[in-house]
Amino acid sequence: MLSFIRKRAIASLISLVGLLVLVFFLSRLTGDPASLFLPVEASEEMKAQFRELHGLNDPIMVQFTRYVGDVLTGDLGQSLRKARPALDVVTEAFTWTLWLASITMSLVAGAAIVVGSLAAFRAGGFFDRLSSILSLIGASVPDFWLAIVAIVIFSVQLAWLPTSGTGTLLHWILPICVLFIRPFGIIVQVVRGSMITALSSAYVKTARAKGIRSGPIIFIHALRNAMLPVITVIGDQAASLLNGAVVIETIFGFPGVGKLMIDSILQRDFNVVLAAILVTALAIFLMNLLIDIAYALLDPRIRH
Amino acid sequence: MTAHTTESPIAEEPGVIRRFGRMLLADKFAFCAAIFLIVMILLAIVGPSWFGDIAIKQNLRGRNLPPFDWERGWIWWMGADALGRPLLARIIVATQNTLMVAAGAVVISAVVGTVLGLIAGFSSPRVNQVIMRLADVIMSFPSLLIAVIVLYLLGSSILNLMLVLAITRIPVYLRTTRAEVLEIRERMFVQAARVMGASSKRILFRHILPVVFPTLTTLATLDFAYVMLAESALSFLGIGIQPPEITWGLMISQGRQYLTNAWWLSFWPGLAIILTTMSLNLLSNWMRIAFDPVQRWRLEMRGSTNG
Amino acid sequence: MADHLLEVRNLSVEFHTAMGTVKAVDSISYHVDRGETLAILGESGSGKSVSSSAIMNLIDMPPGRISSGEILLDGADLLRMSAEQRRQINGKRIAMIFQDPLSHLNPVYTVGWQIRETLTAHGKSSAEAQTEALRLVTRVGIPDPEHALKKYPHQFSGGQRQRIMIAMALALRPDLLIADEPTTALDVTVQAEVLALLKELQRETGMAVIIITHDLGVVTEIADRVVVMEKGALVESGTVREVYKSPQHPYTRKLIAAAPGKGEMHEPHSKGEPALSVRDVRKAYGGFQALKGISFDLMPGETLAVVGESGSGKSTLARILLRLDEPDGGSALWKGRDLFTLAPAELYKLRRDLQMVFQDPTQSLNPRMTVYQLISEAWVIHPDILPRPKWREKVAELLVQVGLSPDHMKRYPHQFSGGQRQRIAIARALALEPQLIVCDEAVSALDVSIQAQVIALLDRLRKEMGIAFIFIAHDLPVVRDFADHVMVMQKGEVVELGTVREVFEAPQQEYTRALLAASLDPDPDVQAALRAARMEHAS
Amino acid sequence: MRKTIMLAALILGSALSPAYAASGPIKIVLPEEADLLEPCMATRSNIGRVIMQNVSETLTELDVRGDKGLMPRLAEKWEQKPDGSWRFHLRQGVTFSDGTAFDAKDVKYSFDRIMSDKNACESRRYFGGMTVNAQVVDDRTIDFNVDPVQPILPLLLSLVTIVPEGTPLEFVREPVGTGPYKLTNWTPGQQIVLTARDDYWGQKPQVTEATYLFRADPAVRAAMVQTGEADISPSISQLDATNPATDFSYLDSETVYLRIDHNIEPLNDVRVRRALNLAIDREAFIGTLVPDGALLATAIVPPPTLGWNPDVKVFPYDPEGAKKLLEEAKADGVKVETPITIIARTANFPNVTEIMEAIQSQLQEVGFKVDLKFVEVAEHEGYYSKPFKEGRGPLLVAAMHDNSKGDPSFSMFFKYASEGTQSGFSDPKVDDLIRRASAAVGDERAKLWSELIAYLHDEVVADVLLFHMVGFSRVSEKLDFKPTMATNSMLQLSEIGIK
Repeated sequence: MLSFIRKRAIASLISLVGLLVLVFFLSRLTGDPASLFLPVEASEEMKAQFRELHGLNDPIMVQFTRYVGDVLTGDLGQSLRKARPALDVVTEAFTWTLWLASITMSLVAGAAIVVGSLAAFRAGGFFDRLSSILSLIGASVPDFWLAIVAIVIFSVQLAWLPTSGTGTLLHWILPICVLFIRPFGIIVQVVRGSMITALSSAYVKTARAKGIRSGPIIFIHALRNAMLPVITVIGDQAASLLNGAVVIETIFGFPGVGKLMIDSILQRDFNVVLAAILVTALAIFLMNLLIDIAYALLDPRIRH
Repeated sequence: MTAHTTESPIAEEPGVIRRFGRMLLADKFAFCAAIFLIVMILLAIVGPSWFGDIAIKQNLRGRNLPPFDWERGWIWWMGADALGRPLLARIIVATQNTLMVAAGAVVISAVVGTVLGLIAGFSSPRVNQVIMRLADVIMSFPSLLIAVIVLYLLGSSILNLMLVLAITRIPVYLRTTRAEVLEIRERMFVQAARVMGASSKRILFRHILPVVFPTLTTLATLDFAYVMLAESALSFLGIGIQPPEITWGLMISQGRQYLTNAWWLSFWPGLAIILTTMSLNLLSNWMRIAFDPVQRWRLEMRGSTNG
Repeated sequence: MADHLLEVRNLSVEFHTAMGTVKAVDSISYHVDRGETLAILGESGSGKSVSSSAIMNLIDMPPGRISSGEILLDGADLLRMSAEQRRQINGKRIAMIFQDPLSHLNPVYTVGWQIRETLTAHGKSSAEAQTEALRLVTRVGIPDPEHALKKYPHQFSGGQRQRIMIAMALALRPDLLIADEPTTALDVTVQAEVLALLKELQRETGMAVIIITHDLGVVTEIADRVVVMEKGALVESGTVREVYKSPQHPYTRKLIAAAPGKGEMHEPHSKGEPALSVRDVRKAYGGFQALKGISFDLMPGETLAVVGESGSGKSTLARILLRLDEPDGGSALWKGRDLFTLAPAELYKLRRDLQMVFQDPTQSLNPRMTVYQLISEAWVIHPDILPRPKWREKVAELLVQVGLSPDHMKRYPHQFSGGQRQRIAIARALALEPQLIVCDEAVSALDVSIQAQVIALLDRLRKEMGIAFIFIAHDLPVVRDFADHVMVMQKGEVVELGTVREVFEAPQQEYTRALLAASLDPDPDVQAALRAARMEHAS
Repeated sequence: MRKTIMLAALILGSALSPAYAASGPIKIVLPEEADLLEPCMATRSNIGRVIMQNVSETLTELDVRGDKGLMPRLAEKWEQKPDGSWRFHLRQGVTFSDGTAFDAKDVKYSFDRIMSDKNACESRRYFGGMTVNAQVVDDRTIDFNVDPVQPILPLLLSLVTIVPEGTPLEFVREPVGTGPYKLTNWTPGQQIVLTARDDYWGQKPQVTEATYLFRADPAVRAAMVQTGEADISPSISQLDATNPATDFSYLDSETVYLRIDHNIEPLNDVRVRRALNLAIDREAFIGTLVPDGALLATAIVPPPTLGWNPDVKVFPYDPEGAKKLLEEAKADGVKVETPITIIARTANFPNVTEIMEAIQSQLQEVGFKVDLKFVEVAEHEGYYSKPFKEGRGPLLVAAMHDNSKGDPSFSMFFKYASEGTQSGFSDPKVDDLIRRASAAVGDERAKLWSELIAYLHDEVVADVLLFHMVGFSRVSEKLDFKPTMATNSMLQLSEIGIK
């Protein structure tokens, strides 16, 4: 297991370094942060001075060597716009994203597993058809549209929930619900497919011959076997949530890493972009590791 | 026994098109889906030339005209947008761009991803490693950053947007294909082909690819919806396709602000996306059966009892 | 008649498929009493497993439907009971074991958990279940039972897994055990052990056993009575001896006649240069020595049978000879050239000479290609063999040669039966006009009657075209009528190598003798003798 | 014109303070969070709206509600000395929120700080081309020597926020100022809280605490005031402004125009530029894509600005005239068929896409070939400001310019002088007028600006001026607050009354 983790860590490190190098150079091709930070009327001298302050006047290779040196000493640089360490900015936002992603994914996984399993148990039945049509529609609706409709209905018309923000637990309900829909639709389908295979497998036949009840057959015998592909998809979906839910964060005023990322990209706040990529990529790496461990826990054949 | 006599029974069999047509008739849902998609494709081809002018004809005094006003011409039945342009015409005209962007992005990412996946699954561990790391990099590259970089460096155009959406989706196909190849290459019929002396290329494209293909088609149809929505989200964030070009995604994004007072602005294009997505899904389910010789009888039987 | 433990009366089961309604079993009746073993004999597609599925309530409805009949357990009709009542009978009064215990045991739970579950599902406390599970595992002869309970199915050998299945089935001392092809995937020596265990346990508990099998040998070995099924109908029933000695139905007669190992043995007399000369082939996978130095010669036009149980390295040998795997050492001279050192381009040319037929034709034929495409692919790869216009003609010719019809060429593999598919695979191998065909368990997956036909076909090809064969099998009787030489392998080594008569009539090695004794003969008298030999062997 | 009068009446009306007032905390929802709360960046709207005159004060203050012009704030009075330098007399008894007392040294320090090369203070841009030398006379008096003489220095000083001496030269995130409020909480991404100071020198405001929230979506901002989650949303969408009791429109000092690049054929021909102007039906936009209350622009600065010229008339909608001009130009060999590209910025202002699409179609009506291209902010900046790209085609850059400062000098140089960073042309007479007007005072100054505005509009046809925009704000009914032209860049909490 340890050597496996090490192998994975090295592979991820290679990807991460490649990613950061690529982002470093490509992002610097996309325009000058000085003219975005300063008003359009700012003189060329002011812009030059801004660039000087942030070392953007140096040749790109010099900037790169300096950045690599700083990163190796644990310094991810200052945000060009916020006058504070980029890493602080990112970890702050990422904490929110992490919470949002983990709560949403737990709910999605739980609900999708139950619904998908039941749909598979009576494949072709009414519940199965209903759930697949609804999940398909859910997956085809733009999320920003859904978010605004949800606010109009639940906050403005019914006044049940706050429109946006982060103050209380109630504030989390709408963003989570809107965020829930698309991964749910995808995972339900995977659970369903995987469960149909598992339920028609030989060991389920054995269990029926042993006189085991339907409940345990579905949720103990079949489900654990069906979980491997499901976990892979959950991982993929969780990874995309960890990258931030830009649209949801924008509409609900949720201070997550997605909005931070898009703002930093549009404002060319390079250090924040790099730090955000670093933090999210690390988180995704850790999550993939967790998924591999989950594989091993679920399936003894992988363990041995 | 001559070539002639062995050829003759083939002529009796119905042609490929008729066979598939019959199989399509056998599945009512798939049939409707196919009709819908064919109509969409026709609209995509002729739409801009037939309705291009009326779709951009503005009438600031007839803004946000509500739908279902049967008094006016049929082109107004879906109402009008914020510049008083008929929504029906705009949806028809937008079909071309929408389908082109989505299809283009899906095709590019599917082809590139599949080829890379085939290579990764079938070549040396070193090449495999390089390709997989590349996939990781693309995977964790923020798609919005890709969008900004490509659109900034290459300029905003339909083609570049296609490129942006395609790049972000490559790893999906790559990883799926690779995983399948790793499994299929161990199957007996691949071994059998190797015993006959088949080249790697032949094994990949003649034996492995056809088996992976159904999975890829399913993936591609699902992606089609994903790409249309991603394109819409890019428009929402202001870096997607830009007016005067139109797509359904852009129409939803533009209609968003009128949600409370003119819902139809974003509803119709949304409906178009949902219907297209569902049709593609139904059709891909059908295709999975129709292109699999082992399953095909299900449709052929139903077809013959119906006909 | 209420005194029978279980009685099946006029049972008919239909399946709704898109091709219409198919009667899987049509009005069959049989019964079994306590302490008795009933065998249901039939080939694939005969519907022999359907009635037992009906007994266990394992038929999915839809698409299945029990259209008529009753299943009486101690006089009570199972088909009229509620689902819950039937659930309580399953496992408790009627238990079942299956072919392929690996897939029938849940891979993600320990075997201890799975045995305990049977007990707790029917009301035992978990402490009781724990001691009982330990006792059962000990009883069926699993070494280190304490530890074994904590292990997972994949950590056991095939025979041990079937023993665990048996332990699990017998946990609640059922009145009836249904064994569906319990030994089919097992090595012959293991098969004998498992059958012996079943018999012992039956004596201990007095349960009734229904054994479902395609193998007349198994019937003879274990059953008291037998019913024979063909295409959903019950065609013959009686005691084992009656049925074997005086079969009434032509189908039964055909089955008995098809049993291998009854014809003339070959007398090889070819002298001269060997076509293939294999020396000291070695192969290791990690630390596992799959082949520990194999050497043999093969004369042109002769058949070498390679026999061994799983893990003997026989399939590895086949793969290495065809360069599907690379050897670690040794040489294989084909017409004076070492197969192992050929460059890819030369290897490509040599592929024409050496072909292979795989065990499972379902797997080895690409399901998405038509028969025509499958066979003509050989000429796509080797374009100099045959010009394209002649392909169709030649495919038709090959199909006729292997006993199929030319208009089959437009079909896909799934539209054929197992035996026909293997014929297609053989036709494909012939398309390259090879001089050596390696058959890796090429008939093992086939029904007995089909086995005989395919072997006859291969024998004919050998005679007509002078093709040499390396024929790999896990069972000795199969190769008896076909091979010139026999090579017995065990754990990567050659145990015995000799002419077919030498090996069968005067086996030199202990292992060879054990293998011969373990194979089951359909003749009750022969079988009794073999059983005696086995006993002697064991003691 | 009538609209202007109505607006003025509105402004006057709101200036009357209520007889009785409660006090309490309020919540304000803004579209965009401040990156930092640096006082010397307070002229940037997302920062200024929070801290300008709330936390950080200036020496002078422009009256945006009435017509009192420049009012004293931290300076009690000021005068221009004969040599052209300015002397400011500072208020006494003022303390910073960190407890230190305010004196002339703080003013000098604040001024030197924005000129420092250790930071990129935005307010420095107002002093481009001048040498300013601040001299402390005594604790409550400071002199500014400016070269060349700067007649509007007191106005410029309404843009310089005062920080205590010793504030780091680098950007700070926690501003210390003399204003009625101090920063008590800033949770990035969520909220900023300002609390009223007990030791403020001036009148104690009714709002005791202000919490700033940030939501990007205008519909959400409007909904928040409706549901009571916020009390003021200074900018909501015109579409959401449906409740007359809470929703107000206000002229917001933003001017939308198409900057013409005169250097490229066919835009170098004045007839073509005039045709562009005649082809657009500006009136049709009002009340449709542009809210009622918006004004048709004849200058880049809105009406209350010094020197705004009422005699300059909006171009009529005259497609025939435009066609004729184009034909004339074409007859003279001008390549009028060259495709012209409109560059616009996504989400620059409400309905920007629709407005630009409409303009494109109106221009095409009269025979122009027009492409429309939307770009994001960084790319837009590349088109808008010099240096312009070589090899570009004829471009119209749609842009929005904000001048709520009462004097055209903040606009004219940048947009029209030969050296202006966003200037699309070079005209010696324009340069001369700008130079003279900048140096002039009083009526002379107003007259020169008026002359320039008329010349630019009628003779040069410098650009396609479109609208002075109005914004919409939603204010809870329990508050007494009317937004002003300056609300976009500054939101003084002390002007908010609680009913």
